[in-house]
Amino acid sequence: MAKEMKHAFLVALVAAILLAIAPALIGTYTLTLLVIYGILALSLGLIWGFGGVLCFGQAAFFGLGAYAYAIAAINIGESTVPLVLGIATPFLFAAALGAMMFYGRLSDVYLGVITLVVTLLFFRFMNSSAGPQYVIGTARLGGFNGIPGFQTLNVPGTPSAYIIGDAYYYLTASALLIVYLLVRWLLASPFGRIAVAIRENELRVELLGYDARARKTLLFAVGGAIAGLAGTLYASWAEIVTPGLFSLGQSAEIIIWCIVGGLGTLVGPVIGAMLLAYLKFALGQQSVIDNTLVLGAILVLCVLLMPRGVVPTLGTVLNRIYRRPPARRDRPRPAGSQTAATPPERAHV
Amino acid sequence: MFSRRTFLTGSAALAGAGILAAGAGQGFAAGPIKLGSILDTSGAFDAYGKPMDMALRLAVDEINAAGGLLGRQVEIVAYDTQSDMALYTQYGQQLARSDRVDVVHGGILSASREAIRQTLRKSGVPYFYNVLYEGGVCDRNITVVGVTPSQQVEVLIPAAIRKWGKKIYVLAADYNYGQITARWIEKFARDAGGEIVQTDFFPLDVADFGSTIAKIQSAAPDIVVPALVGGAHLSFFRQWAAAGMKSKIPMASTTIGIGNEHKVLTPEEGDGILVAYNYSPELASPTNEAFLAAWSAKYGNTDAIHEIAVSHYQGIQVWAEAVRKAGDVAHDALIGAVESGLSIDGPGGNVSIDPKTHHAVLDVHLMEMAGQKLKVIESFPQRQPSDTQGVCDLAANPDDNTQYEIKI
Amino acid sequence: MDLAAIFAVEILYAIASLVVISSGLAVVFGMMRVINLAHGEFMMVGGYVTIVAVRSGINIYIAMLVVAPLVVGVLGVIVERLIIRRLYGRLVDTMLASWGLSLLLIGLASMIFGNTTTGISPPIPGFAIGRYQVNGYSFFIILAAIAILVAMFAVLAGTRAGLVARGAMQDAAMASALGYNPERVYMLTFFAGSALAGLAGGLFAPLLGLVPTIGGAYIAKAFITVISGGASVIAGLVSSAVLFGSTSQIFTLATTPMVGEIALLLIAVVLLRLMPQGITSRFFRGKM
Amino acid sequence: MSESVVQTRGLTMRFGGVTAVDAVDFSLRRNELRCLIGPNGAGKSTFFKCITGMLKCTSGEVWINGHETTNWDPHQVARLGVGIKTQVPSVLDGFTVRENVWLAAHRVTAADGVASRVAEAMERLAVSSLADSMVGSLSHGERQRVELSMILASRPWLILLDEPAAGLTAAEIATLGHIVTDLSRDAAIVIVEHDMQFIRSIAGLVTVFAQGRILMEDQVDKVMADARVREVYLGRKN
Repeated sequence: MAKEMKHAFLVALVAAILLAIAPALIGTYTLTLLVIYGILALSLGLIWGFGGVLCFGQAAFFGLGAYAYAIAAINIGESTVPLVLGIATPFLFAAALGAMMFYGRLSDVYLGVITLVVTLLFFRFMNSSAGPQYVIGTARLGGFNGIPGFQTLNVPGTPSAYIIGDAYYYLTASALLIVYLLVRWLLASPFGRIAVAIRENELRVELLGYDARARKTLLFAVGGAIAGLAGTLYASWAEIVTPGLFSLGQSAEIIIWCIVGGLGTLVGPVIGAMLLAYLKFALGQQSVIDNTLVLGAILVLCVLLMPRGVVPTLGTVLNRIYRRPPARRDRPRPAGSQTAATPPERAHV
Repeated sequence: MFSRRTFLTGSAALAGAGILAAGAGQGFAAGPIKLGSILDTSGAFDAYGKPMDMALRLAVDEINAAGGLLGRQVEIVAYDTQSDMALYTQYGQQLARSDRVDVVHGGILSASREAIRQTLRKSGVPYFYNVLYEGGVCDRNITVVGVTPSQQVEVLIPAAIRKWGKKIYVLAADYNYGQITARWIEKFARDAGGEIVQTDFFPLDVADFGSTIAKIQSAAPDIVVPALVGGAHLSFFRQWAAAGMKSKIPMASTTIGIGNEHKVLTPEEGDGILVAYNYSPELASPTNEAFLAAWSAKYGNTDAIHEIAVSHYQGIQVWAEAVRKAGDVAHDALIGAVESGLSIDGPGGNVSIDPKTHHAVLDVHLMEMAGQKLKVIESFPQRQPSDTQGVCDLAANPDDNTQYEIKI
Repeated sequence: MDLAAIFAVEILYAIASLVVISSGLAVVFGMMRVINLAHGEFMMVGGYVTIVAVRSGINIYIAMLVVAPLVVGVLGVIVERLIIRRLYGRLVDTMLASWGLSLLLIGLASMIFGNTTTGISPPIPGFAIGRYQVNGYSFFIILAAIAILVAMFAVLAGTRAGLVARGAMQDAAMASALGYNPERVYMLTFFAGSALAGLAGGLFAPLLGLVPTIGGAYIAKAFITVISGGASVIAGLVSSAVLFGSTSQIFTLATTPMVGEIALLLIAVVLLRLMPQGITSRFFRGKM
Repeated sequence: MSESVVQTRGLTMRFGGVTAVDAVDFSLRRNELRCLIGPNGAGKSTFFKCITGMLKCTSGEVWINGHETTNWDPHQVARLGVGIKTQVPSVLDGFTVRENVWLAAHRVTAADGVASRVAEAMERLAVSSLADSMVGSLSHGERQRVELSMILASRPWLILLDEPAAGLTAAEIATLGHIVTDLSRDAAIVIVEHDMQFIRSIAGLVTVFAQGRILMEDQVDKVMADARVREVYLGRKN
């Protein structure tokens, strides 16, 4: 366990150095968004890669965190409580949703559909909340318009001391590192080991007397809270929250980041998110080729050629180059492909 | 055509979304004046945005051809927000903080205006919103060169009631424009002795209006008033005609035609719809003829011209006039000029700025769609933005920063 | 009375449109256990094919009913050969790959047609039921839905090909031992599913207009309908289309389209929570 | 009665129209070693799953050590101190042997005692030499032993084993016999089994299932001599 944490601190140190020199190459305004997406990807990387729960609705927690923050910020003004609410609200919501699904023994595709439907529900509701009757405290939900003009993050206790620009970048970068270390610590703890064991063989873990449903629910809620943190940071960065945060496109992107970066690792999804988000941004600057097309092609190729993702594949290649035996333990598989991969008519192709 | 971000003048060789661009701007007196443009030139609202973008280029070309402003050329830094409201704040921040533009023209939907208005206000970049909208924005940093409800709805609804009857069914887009405009429609309908039998709101992606058409029939109104917005909502007019409703219940709309819908729909689908706007290409004035000729010269024909392309064009003229009058592009001088009683002669007639509200005083014409054209029935010269004047006085309250909404 | 009739037509239309939208996905999911998330984009392609064909002078019915299904069917076969074939048995991977495909198609369509709403006028005039007018095209969609269901039933139950297909899906080894090539069966099934998507896209193009991103609106509904229906292709499709179509339309008529849609989604959540394998897992076990 | 650690009353399990377990009354005494036998489809595995909570019975009651456990979940049953081995070895292929056994020991042991508990459990099942191998890379027999070692590490007083001898070589079965005998010193054991040789080797009381009911209950030799048993079971098998 100590060894794993030492490894984690090493990764965090390297990441910290990279994050510190990155502003020399890319503007901090853009970098901040990349880092926020990294945190978001980490949340799904945790519950999908380690918990085996493929959530099609991670955007719901992201959006919920952003809206909770924005609504609270308008009502309260000072940003500390809103920040806490931006994390706590999606945590509680994910816990409730997770309990509903896991205690109902839903799995695989059905879990995917429910999370997708819940995301759509949020999207539909938020999109149709333009009327003056949709008010929480003094905050109008605003429907399609979203909510602009709320208090962005400030130094705790001093509402006029906004954290913006470079300072905000370093704040989000630190948040990413802290979340990474916390998640690593969680995974190294007995709770994390049992969570991974549940992904490997839920029945066996239950037969040993662990309540898999409660544990999955808790892990799911932690994932929701991290996504909520990302949403909160996003809201403060964008200075507006819109129903688009709940869109299927947003959920899709998070899944793509994880797939491309590599499931079963934490660094993978973060790198996947930052690479692809930057790619999207860079593609947005040119007009030769549509960026949706490029993202789509990347996803198809990744599933076909590199189903484990960039980071694990790179790891294997490096290992081969240095002629070291693969040292990784618990090589994980995408959740669905082990549990859902046995249809009765499995094809011989 | 597919560009996400277009630099409209060749000299604008900025690389990478302003990441590398810094510093240039107000400090260099000899450098060009930077005009930030932020429009949906792709996506669901491109029918509005593309012609506005064309109008912007035309207006700036004309300004530069005439020697620029204050001896400086005008350079456009333009972003395509792809009909995505989240991109407005992002690009708005970029225009203000990285590109350091001297002015921002743009925003189409009221949602997009509200997304960037605060950012631009905080950054001290003057903002011109040149689109027909629901009225009520009271903010010294913004200048609105578009038609508001007291200019449009107050003309349109009483005319429709006189023509067809008292019972009105309202269909409105479900965001701030539709919500507030629906209330204005109700107010002006009541004032004219009419009655709203039902108001339905539709999110902007709703494209199936079958059940709505059934509901409208069950309510049996005398008039249907669609305040619908965007590409998806266009289906309503097709489905309405396909159900054979065209001949049964007449329509008066606050939005159709703004995006040249009358040219996309067939005459059978569009003819007879009553509208009221500031502009129709049919207007006979030397200024309009010159404008049509210049547009033709640049783009081949005048098909793309529509209401808000013209108001965008007029908005840029208003800004240019303010710069000339102020002798400076800086924020305070420019706003001072805006408040000094500006006036221009645009394709849609005389446009002057009301100093107390920063809203435009302009001509409005009651029109009917006929043969894919807007036929002027009656003209209402120099209407005041009285909806906003009733709640907003920037001379008395210069720090006001609210969008007032009508209460019913 | 007349009013009740037009409301009934609207409810039937809502059910029928769910059937039309979902049938292609239902065939592919029910027979092959493949969830094609590019289904909505296949419909979008069908729509564009229809509009392009109509604009180049082809009769609108031929464009909708023949050209669009054929073109999209062929597209489906290409996709099956290049992508889906490599991923059989890996449900989640197929979903992800087809999701990528859907993005790819959206991008392609944006580059070709621009990110702009286009449309054509419906070819059928409205007509009156008593004092009320009904969109004639709604009836056309209802008829099309019935025709699709009858055709699916006839093919699956009544033809040799259908029998072979069902056999191969149940036990590929058995089918190949009997001399049938399961690969060809998969290919043809995917062709059928894609052609149905193309047909659906063609049918809705005149009614709803088209943008490259329109598939997203379809896929969510189709996905929910098919998954909630459960394993049996026709019974599942019909039962969930009836449930979702009627409830959402009743709520729409009583309130607003948004409430209708939210009602649909809420029912889907409750349904899946209570019947996690879909409606037919409980009521139509072992039927088609 | 008080001696019964496992008891079922009228336990019934129906799948659609098929009654797999039909009103079974069953009772097991503390520290008893019991084998459940019967031909394929006799209902013994279904009965086993109803007791462990892996299936929810249609009607009837299950009592374990004074708790009514009818329709409990497997983890709740396990928490009573019941070790369960499923028909197919249920182990964590992506984990090492040590990690597998750690999982079992962690729940029932204070942090400082886990390591020694794990070592002891691996030692008794002779898998210590494999401690750092991935379970996925082991042979079938080794995986069976890993699973038994997990059960041992959770220190149960009642062990339920579903076909532990399936797929093992003769030598492995012999070893398994010793292991079971060893385990039975501290715990009551129920074994569902096909293999008569194996059952003979561990002796004990035998319950014979046929068509969802208990046909008879007796010592292994008497059962094997019984004509009815021969008819339903041995007669067909051999």
